[in-house]
Amino acid sequence: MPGDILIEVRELTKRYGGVVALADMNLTVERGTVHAVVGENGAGKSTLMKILAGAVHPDSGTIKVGGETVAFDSPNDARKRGIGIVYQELSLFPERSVLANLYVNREPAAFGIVSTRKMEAESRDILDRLGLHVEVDAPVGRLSIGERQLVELARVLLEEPQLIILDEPNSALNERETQRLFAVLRQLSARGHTMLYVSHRLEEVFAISDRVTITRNGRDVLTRDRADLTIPEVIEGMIGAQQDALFPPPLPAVAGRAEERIVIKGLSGGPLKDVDLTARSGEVVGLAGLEGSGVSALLAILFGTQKARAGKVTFPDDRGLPRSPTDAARRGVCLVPADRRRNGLMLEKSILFNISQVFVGAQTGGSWLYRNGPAFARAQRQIDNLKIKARSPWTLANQLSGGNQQKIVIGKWLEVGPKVFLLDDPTRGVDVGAKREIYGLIRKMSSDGGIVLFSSTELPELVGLCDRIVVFYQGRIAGELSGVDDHTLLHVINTGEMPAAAERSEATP
Amino acid sequence: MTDTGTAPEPSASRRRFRMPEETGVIIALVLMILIIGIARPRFLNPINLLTILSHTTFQGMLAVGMVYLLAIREIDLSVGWIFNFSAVFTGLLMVAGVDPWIAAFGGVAFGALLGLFNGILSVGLRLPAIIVTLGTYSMFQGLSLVVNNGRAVVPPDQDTSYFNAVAAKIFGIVPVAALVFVVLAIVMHFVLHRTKFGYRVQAVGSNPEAAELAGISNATIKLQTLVLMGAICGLSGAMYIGFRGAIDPNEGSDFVLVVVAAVIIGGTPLSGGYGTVIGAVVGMMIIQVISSGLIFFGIDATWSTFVTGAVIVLAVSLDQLIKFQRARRANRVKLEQDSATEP
Amino acid sequence: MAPTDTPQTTATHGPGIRAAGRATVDVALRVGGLFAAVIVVAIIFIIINPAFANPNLAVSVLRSMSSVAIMAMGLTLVIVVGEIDLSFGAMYGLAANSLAVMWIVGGVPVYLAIPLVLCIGAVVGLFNGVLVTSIKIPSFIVTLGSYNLLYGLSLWVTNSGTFNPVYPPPGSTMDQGQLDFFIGLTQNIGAYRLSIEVFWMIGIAIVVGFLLHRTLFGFRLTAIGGNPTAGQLARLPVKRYKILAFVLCGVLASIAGMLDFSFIQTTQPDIGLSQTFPVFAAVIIGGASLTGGKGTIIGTLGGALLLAELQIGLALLSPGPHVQQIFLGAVTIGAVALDLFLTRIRKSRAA
Amino acid sequence: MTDVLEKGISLRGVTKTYGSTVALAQLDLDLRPGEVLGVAGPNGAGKSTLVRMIAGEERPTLGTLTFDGRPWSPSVEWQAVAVVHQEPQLFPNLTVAENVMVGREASGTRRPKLGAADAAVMEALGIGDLRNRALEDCSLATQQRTEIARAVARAARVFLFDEPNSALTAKESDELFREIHQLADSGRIVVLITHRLEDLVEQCKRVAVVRDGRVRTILEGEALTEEGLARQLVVDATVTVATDTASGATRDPNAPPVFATRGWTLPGVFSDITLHGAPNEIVALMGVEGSGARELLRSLAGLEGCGGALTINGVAGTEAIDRFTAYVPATRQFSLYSNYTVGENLLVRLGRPEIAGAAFALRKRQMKTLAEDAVKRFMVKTGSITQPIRSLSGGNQQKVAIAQALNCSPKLLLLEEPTRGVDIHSKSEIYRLLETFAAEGNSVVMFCTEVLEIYEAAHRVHVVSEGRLSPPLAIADYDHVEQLATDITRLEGEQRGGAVAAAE
Repeated sequence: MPGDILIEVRELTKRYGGVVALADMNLTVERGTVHAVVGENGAGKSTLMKILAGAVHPDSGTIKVGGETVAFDSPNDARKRGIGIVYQELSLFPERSVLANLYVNREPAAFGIVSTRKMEAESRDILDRLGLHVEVDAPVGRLSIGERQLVELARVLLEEPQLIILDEPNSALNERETQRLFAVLRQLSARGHTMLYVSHRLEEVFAISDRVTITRNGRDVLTRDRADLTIPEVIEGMIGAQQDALFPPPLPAVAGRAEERIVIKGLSGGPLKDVDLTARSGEVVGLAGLEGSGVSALLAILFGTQKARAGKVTFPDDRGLPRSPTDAARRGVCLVPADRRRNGLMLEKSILFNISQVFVGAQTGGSWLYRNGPAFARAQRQIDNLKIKARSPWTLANQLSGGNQQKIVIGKWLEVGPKVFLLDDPTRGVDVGAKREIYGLIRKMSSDGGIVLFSSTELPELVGLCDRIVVFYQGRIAGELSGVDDHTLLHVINTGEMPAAAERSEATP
Repeated sequence: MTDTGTAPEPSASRRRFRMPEETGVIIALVLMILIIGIARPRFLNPINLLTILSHTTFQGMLAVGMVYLLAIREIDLSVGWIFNFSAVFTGLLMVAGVDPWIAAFGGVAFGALLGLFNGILSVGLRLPAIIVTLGTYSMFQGLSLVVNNGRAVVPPDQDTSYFNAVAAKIFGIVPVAALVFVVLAIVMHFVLHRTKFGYRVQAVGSNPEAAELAGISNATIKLQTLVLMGAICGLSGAMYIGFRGAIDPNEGSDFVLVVVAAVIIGGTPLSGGYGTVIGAVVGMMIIQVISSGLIFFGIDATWSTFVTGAVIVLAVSLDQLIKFQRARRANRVKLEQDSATEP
Repeated sequence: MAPTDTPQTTATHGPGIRAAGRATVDVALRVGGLFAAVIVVAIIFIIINPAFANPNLAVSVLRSMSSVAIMAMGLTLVIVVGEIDLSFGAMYGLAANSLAVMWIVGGVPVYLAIPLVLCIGAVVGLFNGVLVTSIKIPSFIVTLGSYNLLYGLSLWVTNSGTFNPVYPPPGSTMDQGQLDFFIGLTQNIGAYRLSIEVFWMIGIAIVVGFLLHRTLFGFRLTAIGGNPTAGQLARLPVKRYKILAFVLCGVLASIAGMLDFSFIQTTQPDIGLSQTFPVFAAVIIGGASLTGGKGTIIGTLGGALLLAELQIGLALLSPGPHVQQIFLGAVTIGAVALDLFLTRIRKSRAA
Repeated sequence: MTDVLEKGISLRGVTKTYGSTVALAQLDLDLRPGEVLGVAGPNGAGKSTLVRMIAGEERPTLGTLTFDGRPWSPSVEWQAVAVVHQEPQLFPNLTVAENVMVGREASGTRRPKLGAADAAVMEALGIGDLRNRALEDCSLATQQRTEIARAVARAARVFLFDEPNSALTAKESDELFREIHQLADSGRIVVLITHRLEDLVEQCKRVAVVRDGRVRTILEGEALTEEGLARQLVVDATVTVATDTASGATRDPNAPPVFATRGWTLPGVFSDITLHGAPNEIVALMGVEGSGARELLRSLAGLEGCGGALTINGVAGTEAIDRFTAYVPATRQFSLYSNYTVGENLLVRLGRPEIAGAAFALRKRQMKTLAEDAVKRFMVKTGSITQPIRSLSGGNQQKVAIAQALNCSPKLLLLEEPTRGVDIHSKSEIYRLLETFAAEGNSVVMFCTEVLEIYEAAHRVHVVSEGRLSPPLAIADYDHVEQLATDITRLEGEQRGGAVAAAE
């Protein structure tokens, strides 16, 4: 149904200082529809609405109302064009009466005398329609928030706008009030009002709107009829490939997989002294500690590059510590080293070559031949799987960005399906987008039944990603934390004292 | 080694259309032959060219093995004496009455054993091969000279089938020795590029640390490569004694430098990670063409040493300058990446 | 920077800064061990054959180590800066041969010919150095090339002949004064007939040792060898110093060549070529690392001494002349392996 | 330094080690009767070990304690020392008076009685009226007083107050301090350990700043100000993630820039970059690999052949680069000399006349002094200057790398990812080094890939993307690193978008 177009926004941009709020935003609203604009916080929704309401001037771009290009100099201009906005924050005068609030700045006056009666008569109808049965002379401050919201809406409706903008109107409302507001909105919609509804609450959007525009990073990503959309689709659109949630939540474990575990008992070696630790599949275990605290030694011992002095370790395959990295690689233990350029990659070789490192280099059995065909397929598989940005599998490793290089290092291991993942600061020096993807990967490793030991020098990363954090201090485990904040963790890392054990032990003489 | 970041981007879509790495040296070789040939047409006589090929055989085989060593960032200085010692050993076996064919296999095995000795020392003591082979260079030399008493070993010529076979010419023109050399080169080329072992060799050479952490044991590869090198030296030595019928006490003492020169002219970098067997063969032929070409020009043979040196320097300078040019075009000066590696 | 300390604390260094650390100890151990080995080997020889306890033998060991040591010192400089030189042996030969040709055939006075030969050494070093630093060809290749070039030149200038100033070719006469001067450079003096060549070696060792261990040049040379990239980034004169190291190596090789010529009084085109490996062995035994940044003159001298001792001892002892080669190789590997082994033990103990 | 006090406690060369950890190292301190001595220091600096040492709960591994000039062992004469904790270590079920007497009951068969002296003490402390109240019903202030009374009653001569007022109201702590001063005035030795700078300044005559197991300095008189204390503490405080980046006060926006580029171009990488750095300013360049940020930084160090104009400190061109800049590459592998010791690594960028004299001979003694100074100045934790560089931890190696560059007194310091592979503790120390360096009127430009690093260390950040420089973001404008990260990501995306648009 190609209805007639009420508002058309083209290539709207707006920046505040160095920050871009809108970059090339487009929006088309058809008359008589409820059009929802959704997006994460900071996606540019509010800025767009403020521009439409004339409160903010765009840097460039055009706005057409009913096919006519307009430029709003002030909110009044917008109002004159028939655009009314119900702000997110209430903009009522609590001391003044409902009526006074309804007619702010445009009281119907005859010869300079404000006619309360006329106001009352005019507003009666609208207030009834909204189901707002309040004393119109009472100050707004006495009303409940839900009622105030309706007053605000009434004020806008009084102007008989062509378009009503509702910017997160229910952010302050409770459930009942929201339901009431929604009932009103549906009524209005049924009467043919055009509404632009801004929210990030998707259930509501789906409940009320006809059409949905998804925004992200100051752009419109997609506009479609509600009926053609599902909530997951909208979420994906809002978040994009770059999830704004930096740390993905744990994924549900793949069903039917038995729990596997590494059990470390009394392990000593390097700086490590008598370490006991158990890591299970399906969880991400963070390892934290200052340099020399034993974190890197633990990873090295588990991977077989360093020898343990004492202790017993049981791997998922019921065997002990690997004798060498080769042994480790063959037994499905993988290490993503901290310095990938030095320890993880062959920079002058192609992606294809690098992805084959473990598969061809470490695995026994199979053909003694190394053929380009299967190697190509492996590389292509990991490029697709990990979304490595590269022209082709022949691209040399040193032509890639840090994040993509790290993905290769991970990909070469995924190709052999390891059971144990030892990750040593895997996101160092990669950009935020790639970090997110790597976090996602780590989550996936663990939900796929991998045992993940994750070490990092970035506290937020440990706190955000790990299910529990084991803190090492001077070769011993100082304690295990989960759900802590950066500062607590920092304290433990630096002092080796657990927060609970912080009280003093001096005895009174 | 210096232009890590500026290596030519593999052509946009498919790599197979790329020119082989060896194109440059092959063109150089052909040009050189043509230039000499135009001036002295006699030089182009196929028999002459095949003779040149057969002259490169024994050192050329060593060069083929050396490619593997340079590819894993190692070098074997003792090849000349492994060659000599294996030849002496083969000769002595023959003198002792062993069947020449069996003696020849014995020579190959003996070479492999010497290689194993290098490998065990290098891996066991965790020393770079250059140091170990600097030592074994002297040791093998001394042992060989002790064994042959400093005199040439001349096997008896009772059973000549082996000698005839090695020195034979198929169709009267293609020397068997050269044929063996070519077959070896092709096999070794295939091994380097199409087998797991070859892959591992390249991986270890590209980045030993990364390879180790990916489960490729540097020690194993190094040991295997050194044994392979030894076996090839043994093969070369055993064939040499069949070809020449005798082995001089000092034959092979100056091989190593020529062999390394050929490999380098062929385009295998000292920094490892990559090797070209074809290049090494062509490099060896370039050296040989020069020294025979000089004879055709009537220049004293003593000059061939000088010219070999000049060619090494020129060839590598040229290669380096071309890389520079590329780098300048890309407007980048990259740092030497491999500066801070310790043994 | 940091706030001023009150007198309360300035006086204490606490445990923070101690005078001697492990690095110095390492070098001391290394050199000490080497000379201990020299003594042990000497004792073994004497036990096997008491006739070896003979000062004349010691003198001849010193003499035979001299030219090796002089070349090895040059090579040490090059190896310390992280490069390698294969051409010094050929330079040694070229020096002797060109001196012979200039002086005996060309009639150039020896007083003039010697500086000219030194210049040739410097030019060869310059050639190596410039190719290595400016065109960035690995020094292994450059000097492999110049090895062949120089040997070729030797063949050319001598026309594959041999020379002896005492028995000049027919038709040319030698000035007796020049001859005496030249031979006097290395004549044997004193009761034990100690060659002056040994004093040359000691003098050069003092100069080069000072240069390497006590001057800014040596300090930076070692730094560059340890990490050329860092040197470049820190704006140390990397190129200049590398070239200088090659030049010094060339000059020292030509000095060694001329001194040996003076002592032996005869040259062939291929002399010196066989020196390449023993000299390398001496430097490596002396504790220099082929990766650069490590090496001492005293160690190199010790290495040369040990080799000369073994060579002469074994030559006199063994039934065949070639057994010494076997020992030479074994000692080279053994010395480096022992060094590495001790370092590893120390490291693991420290950890 | 070796003479000990005739009156009071002297600690001389006190060292305490736990295994390989050194808690106190050669600590010297005098406690004089009649004055309140403050002790301040970051956590883990050895403060609490010091307190335990004086209280007799720990014995020194090395060194001596003397009391009135005689060797003294508080663990034997523990009666002489009283420690008043933040949370008093008393018996809540007993009354105030009983608490004062606890410990004396064993002296006789009968229940002890409150003596007149005890009563006087309690009266003096203002808890006389409360003597029969159960302690658990008393306020914290009263509990603390009880504890003081207890100590006074058993004739303690040394009073250690460990964070005594952190749980008290302002009025209560005023009263507490009055009593503390009374104790001091009566000739007792009083030590106040607290984090509150204002208390230290107001209540103490001298304040000892303890760091790295040593008395770093003693402030008194004029020097004893909050600011002075803060400076002393902060120079080596344990890590705080949110380092104060608001030190912009010292920067004068009108000061002539330390360096400025115009039309700075590296074909194919970046073009027409205008960048400048004010004195005292740390500028960060952020960008992913291939964005041109790294190359831009390296170009300022003269490592890329660039077009355009560069002025540093009023001098233009390559001469300026040679004279005034120092560059620290991202990997330590490219700045440290593994064959060199810590000391030699620190000095390697120097030349004549700093470390060499006539005939380029090295001045070994001077080198030693210089290296030792540098170790202290740059807080490098090393056993000796002749230790191999590899024996240091990564963080300390990085400090050496930076110190090496700072040693040749540049005006413009160029750093690539200065804290890559460094643990949290060293990170903050490195940030502090940079801050200090900048505060001397120099400029720092660093290339970073971590937002956190920028947030903590820089004053201003430019995002580089597709070879173009974004408008700057001032770090002081941000309260949270997340905000900064969001804006940086946005700038980056926008610029890339812009570049694509420009290309189309």
